[in-house]
Amino acid sequence: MREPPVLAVRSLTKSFGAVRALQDVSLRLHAGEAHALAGENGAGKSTLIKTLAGVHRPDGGTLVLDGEPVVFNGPADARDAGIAVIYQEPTLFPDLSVAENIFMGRQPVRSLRRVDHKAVRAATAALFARLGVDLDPDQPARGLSIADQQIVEIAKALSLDARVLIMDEPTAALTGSEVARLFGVVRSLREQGAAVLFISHRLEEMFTLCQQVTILRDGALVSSEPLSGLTEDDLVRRMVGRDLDALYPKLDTERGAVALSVRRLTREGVFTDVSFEVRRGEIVGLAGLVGAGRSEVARAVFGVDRRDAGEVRVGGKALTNGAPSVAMAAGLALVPEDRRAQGLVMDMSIERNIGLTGLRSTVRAGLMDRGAERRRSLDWAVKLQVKYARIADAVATLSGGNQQKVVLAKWLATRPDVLIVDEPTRGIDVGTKAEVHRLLSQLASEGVAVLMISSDLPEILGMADRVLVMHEGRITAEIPRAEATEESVMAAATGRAA
Amino acid sequence: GTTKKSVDESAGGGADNSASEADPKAPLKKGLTVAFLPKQVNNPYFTVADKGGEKALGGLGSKYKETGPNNATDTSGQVSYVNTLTQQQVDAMAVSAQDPGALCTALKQAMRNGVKVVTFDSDTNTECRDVFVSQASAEALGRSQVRLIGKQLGYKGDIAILSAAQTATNQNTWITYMKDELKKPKYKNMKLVKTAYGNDDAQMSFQQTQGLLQEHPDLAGVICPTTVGIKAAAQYLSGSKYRGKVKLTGLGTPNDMRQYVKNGTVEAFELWDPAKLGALSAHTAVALASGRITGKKGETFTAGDLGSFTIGDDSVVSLGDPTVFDAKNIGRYKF
Amino acid sequence: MADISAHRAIRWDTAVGGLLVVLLLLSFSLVDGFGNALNLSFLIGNTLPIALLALPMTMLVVAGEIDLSVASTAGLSGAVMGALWNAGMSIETIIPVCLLIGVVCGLVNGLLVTRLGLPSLAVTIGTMAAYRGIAQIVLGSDAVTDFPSSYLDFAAGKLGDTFIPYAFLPFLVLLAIAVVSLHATPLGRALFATGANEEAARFAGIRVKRHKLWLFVATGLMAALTGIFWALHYASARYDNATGLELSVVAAVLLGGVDFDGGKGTLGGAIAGVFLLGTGQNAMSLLNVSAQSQIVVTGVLLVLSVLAPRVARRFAVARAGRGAAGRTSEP
Amino acid sequence: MTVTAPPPAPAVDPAKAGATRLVDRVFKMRELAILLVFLVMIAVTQAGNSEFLSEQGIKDLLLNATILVLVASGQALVVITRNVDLSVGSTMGVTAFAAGTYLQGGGPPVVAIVLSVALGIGCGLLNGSLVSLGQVPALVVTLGTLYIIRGLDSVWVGSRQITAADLPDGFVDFGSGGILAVPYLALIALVVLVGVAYYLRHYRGGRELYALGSQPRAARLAGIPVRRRILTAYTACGALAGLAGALYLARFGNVDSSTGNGYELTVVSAVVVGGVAFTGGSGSLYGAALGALLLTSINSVLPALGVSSVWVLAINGVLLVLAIAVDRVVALRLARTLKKRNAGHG
Ligand SMILES: Nc1ncnc2c1ncn2[C@@H]1O[C@H](COP(=O)(O)OP(=O)(O)OP(=O)(O)O)[C@@H](O)[C@H]1O
Ligand SMILES: Nc1ncnc2c1ncn2[C@@H]1O[C@H](COP(=O)(O)OP(=O)(O)OP(=O)(O)O)[C@@H](O)[C@H]1O
Ligand SMILES: [Mg+2]
Ligand SMILES: [Mg+2]
Repeated sequence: MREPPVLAVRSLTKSFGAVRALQDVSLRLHAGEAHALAGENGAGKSTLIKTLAGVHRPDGGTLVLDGEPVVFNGPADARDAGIAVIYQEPTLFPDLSVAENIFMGRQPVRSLRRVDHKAVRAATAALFARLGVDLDPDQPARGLSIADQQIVEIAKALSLDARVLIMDEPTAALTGSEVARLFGVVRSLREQGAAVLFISHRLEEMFTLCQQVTILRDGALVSSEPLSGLTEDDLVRRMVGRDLDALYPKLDTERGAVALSVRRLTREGVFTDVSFEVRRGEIVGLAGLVGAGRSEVARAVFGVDRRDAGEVRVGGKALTNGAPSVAMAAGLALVPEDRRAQGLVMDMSIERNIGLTGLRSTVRAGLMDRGAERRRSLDWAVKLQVKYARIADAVATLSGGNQQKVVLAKWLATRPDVLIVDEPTRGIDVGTKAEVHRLLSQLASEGVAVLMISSDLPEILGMADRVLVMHEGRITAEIPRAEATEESVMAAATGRAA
Repeated sequence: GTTKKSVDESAGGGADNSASEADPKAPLKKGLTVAFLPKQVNNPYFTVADKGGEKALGGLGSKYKETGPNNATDTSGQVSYVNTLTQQQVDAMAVSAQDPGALCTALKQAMRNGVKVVTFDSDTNTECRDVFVSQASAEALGRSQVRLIGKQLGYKGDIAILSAAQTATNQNTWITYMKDELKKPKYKNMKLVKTAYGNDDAQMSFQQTQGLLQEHPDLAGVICPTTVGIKAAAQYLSGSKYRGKVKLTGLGTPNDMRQYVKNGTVEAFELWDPAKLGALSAHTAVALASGRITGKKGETFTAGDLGSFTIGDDSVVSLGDPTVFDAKNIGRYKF
Repeated sequence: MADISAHRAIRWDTAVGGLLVVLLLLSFSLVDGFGNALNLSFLIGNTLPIALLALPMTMLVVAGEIDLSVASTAGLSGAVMGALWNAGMSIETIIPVCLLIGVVCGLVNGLLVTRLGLPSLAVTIGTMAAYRGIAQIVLGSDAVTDFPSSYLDFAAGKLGDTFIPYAFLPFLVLLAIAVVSLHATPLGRALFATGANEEAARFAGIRVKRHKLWLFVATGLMAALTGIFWALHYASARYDNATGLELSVVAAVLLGGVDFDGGKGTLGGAIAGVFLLGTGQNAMSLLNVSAQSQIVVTGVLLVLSVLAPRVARRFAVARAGRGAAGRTSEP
Repeated sequence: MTVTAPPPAPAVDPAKAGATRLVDRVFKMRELAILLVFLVMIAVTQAGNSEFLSEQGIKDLLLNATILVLVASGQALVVITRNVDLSVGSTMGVTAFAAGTYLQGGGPPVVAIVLSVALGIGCGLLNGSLVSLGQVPALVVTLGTLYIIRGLDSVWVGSRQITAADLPDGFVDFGSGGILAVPYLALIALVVLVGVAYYLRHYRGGRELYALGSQPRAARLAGIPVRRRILTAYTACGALAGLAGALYLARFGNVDSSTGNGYELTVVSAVVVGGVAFTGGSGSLYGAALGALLLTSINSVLPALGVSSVWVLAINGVLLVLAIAVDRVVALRLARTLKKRNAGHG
């Protein structure tokens, strides 16, 4: 057989109260091998990783490092054992510089154990050069886009030069070129003998990067086998337990009147002179590189940010500047990109989170109608197949993907005429992704105007009737579905097209 | 609507609160409970006063108790202590009021419930207590402090006053008399340039003293009619270049001031004996509770070895003139 | 992340309510003079200012803000009341004017917090000094005591032979309004969401700033009302009325289980906290416990109020953990 | 440190680097702004009253600030970790009295100061362990210990007081003496301040305080010993409050059971004015110290200008609000210009 694994777990179990997140799961990570971990939302992937990283203590089972059983009493133990982890949710120190973020707790020191600030900065710059990103080491982490945050996390993990590199959906917020860069770096690490554990809901990424795959379903091990010889469909069948329908179930719909019209929208220093329309029944994709300003446009349209100039009309009615409540009343909904910060109140129950957008509708005689609120929430939670124990549980207890579904439910429950979705399937598993796509298609066919922002190019190409492309705060192209290809969109997104 | 004027008109003449007649021969009751309610417990000055009361009560065969708020500005706290004492049916209470009006409702309620109320050190409105035991007549205190500083300055130069809180009733009355005294021709070369307030807070009084000296570099003397203030002012002066040059006088306790008299910061200051004030309050309370006096003007009673006292206008009993402390006599006083 | 689902934290607000009942029962049976009408009316009357301020304070803290200037606003409203009364204005005009001043004070706080985005803790520490200072300028060293007796009697009197002060009845109405607004209306929901995650609340179309502004205004209004009540109840309007009351209010609200980080807490808990402290102090005074020791007890209660639920939960988790450990063997 | 021999740093986009350097400067300028306000205030006062900056005047200014500077620095340490210590006033009171009692008994001053600091450390440890081990909100806990320490202090002290007469002359003279216009106490405060600030800026432990204040969850994941660091911050805060207590005794020569009562709000104000954010992770000790200097100086400036003490409180409050607001507005303005400039270059 092969040489023994660097890191392995044997019959791991972990429960959160009544939820059995992991049941008898085993996994072996070998040096020089990239190992994919696949499974639906809530299958237990992140929990497994957190157990490997010393964040959670397993209820049962053994961690084996270099053939020796070990117990991690905290993330520091795992780190000292040479395990680097990129968690699903970026966890940066917003007030500190990017460089300090990366080297916190292990800054190089000079005489008298003083921190060598220069060396920290230089090492960070070197890391960024390796990743091919243009970030300033001295920039504070506050205000970084999700993607940039993810990149800092990656740099942090790389800086450890670890023997085991664990990545929980590092690519969810990244676009193609950044992903390619990342994979290049990971490959070279692997060639130097590191073991890699990789989670992603984008199946093609697993095939590009990994040799081995382990699949979890409902906290239990389904299979652990080499990737070569498997097809995407095989993977999906193992993950979901059934065959999957089309990932992009695009329906042909009838275009209606203009539902959303944006004219010369400008927010100084962020985006300039953005104009477009979305008709009823139409799905318009908004593509662009990370930081192109797509989310900012969405926020300004919805009114969460104030616009400096321009006009937004929904169904012919002009919206007040900076008033999301007016936008909602006019039939606009925005599913924001950052579910933790913008989408959810983590400590509140699923029921109340979904109910938050219905504070005006679930009212009787000025008071909350709790029955109506619960019915509305349950209805949508079930429709979107959110996996939860009780509707009154805090959303913080849900897996990432299920949290995303709650955000969707919260906004679909307002029955909008115009729906803006910003990265609607970030961190959502393939099964649910298809579900979300079907839902968007269906909404469009019912006459809803959909504006879909996504960094997942295949998703844009698969779903959009028309693709708008942004580059550095301006719309640089409008491409009809027939002409939209990866090449044409990327050309516009990188500013190469006219 | 209801205005101050309409209320004043309807109020009519002052009501006399005592219906019964005083019986100067009535036996002094024993086994009474008299509660002392100072502005603030743990305040050294009040502790000395209350101890004086305790000793006097011991001699009279009555019980002493002390209770009160922890903070000299917690008026509502003091009110609730009045309520508690009413509730506990003490025979009399000796109160030093944080506020002349705020305690009134509670004190009237106490009197309705048969509790005799003596105020000492700081009075309430006259109708809210039976007798006020004054530490010395306000007039005597006010004038004598001006006399002290005048003597020290040779009746020449600018002076300032550093008082306690702006709301402090005692201090304000004294200051009025000080200003009046200063009008006399004797003081024509002296000028009161400023009245500052240190809120009976050491740091604040400190900085106010600094401010006075910066604003008025030619300041010759400071009167400080509050024990906390004079202490802070003395501490500042003694550590600054003004020591001995700027005269300081006012009300202080010998213990507080010993150091500064010794090092020449302060020549002389004055105060009544707080222990005697407490003792007189105790005697007054017992006399009231025994029916020897009712609080009417002209009634006379003896207060143990303190001697005999007569109730004056507004039911006020005065302890007498304050004692002046200087380098010669300070060694004899230990409070 | 904490195991939220594992063991529901023991609800502290219920515990405080229980503690209050136990304390009341103990005091009734063991403390001389506690149970009679006069004492109870004293107790309630002296606790009312804190209770009045606790209503808006709870809402503010739930919404993630705080107002430390309430006591100063109360002082200012009392001072203005005194000054205007001295100037001969009629009390029926004075009271609305004072309330208006409270509204202005609240508005200033609210605008500074919502328009400039300043932290409310910092802002209200500043306005705490400013309002108190203005009160001092307005009334100076005066103490105004000669308010009309009908008003004084209302503020200090009680209903016939019962233990219920007149002023308690309007308070109950205000309490009911507050409870319903916070716990049963969309507004209340919005406040909880705002406190827990302001950004998400904004994205859900909640007018976060407007809500907060109104909340500060309401707080100013209630503070002014408290100031008027205070001046009448103690028959004394001075610029330093109610000094330091803000700490008592905050302490009581926190004791009642309202989370300072926002998004958690109930009005029931807060009011239970207010009366728990009030009753405790009353009973201890009757038992001749010194003021210093009462302070220690207050402090210990506060520490316990946050420590107890966590310790309880840790025990529960540990017990569950032992059960789990039985099944598997530690390496 | 595992990244060995970093390759030569790539050329960072010069526009961006320029912008961040400007950001850097701005952050430093925020302290500069307070300094500026302070200097203007002093200058105006000096113009209105030439006595103000006499040797005695300068000495007074520095002396007034000393104690608040110390306590505010300690508080800043705690606030940077996203906590707060409301019990500093009580701690200062009890330590001052303890030192006084010891000196009254004839002990040497140095030991008294050590004793005072040790007692402060004890209070800090109590707060720190309650907050970090119980993982409970600091505001509530330290409000609780504020009451507890104050209460125990009052029970212990009763109505006793320590006056200058009870203290060795040398100690009291030390409290008001100095080298020319610079008081000894201010020198002590300065040395402590510089030392702690240097640690905060240049040592891992110090940086970790910022980290865990900025984002506690991330700090745990980064393997920072969160509890130990919080405990350290509180202990240091307690120690500084204890030192301040000893210096208070030397300075005022007078302590009783109410010494330091209500001081917490002054301290918190100083920290806030100094630009240390209550959300943790930002601000500096120098800022807090400047805030303290500014606040105490206002109290000297107003009397020196002959402003009636009736106005002092209101002016104080308004200035406090203004300081916070101006700081914020300036920060927002700069952030916006930077963003535009960024966009322009990008
Ligand atoms: N802290 C927690 N408390 C309670 N339940 C939890 C907690 N963390 C995870 N769970 C539950 O454990 C299960 C596994 O969650 P986990 O986050 O591991 O899923 P995942 O496979 O990473 O999903 P995703 O692809 O959506 O990220 C879910 O049912 C989730 O609700
Ligand atoms: N909260 C924020 N504060 C300051 N700057 C921000 C913030 N969020 C984003 N930015 C910056 O604004 C620019 C536009 O970001 P935006 O999020 O709109 O881009 P995007 O095209 O939606 O990309 P993505 O969502 O994939 O990150 C980026 O340079 C980003 O770094
Ligand atoms: Mg996950
Ligand atoms: Mg985006």
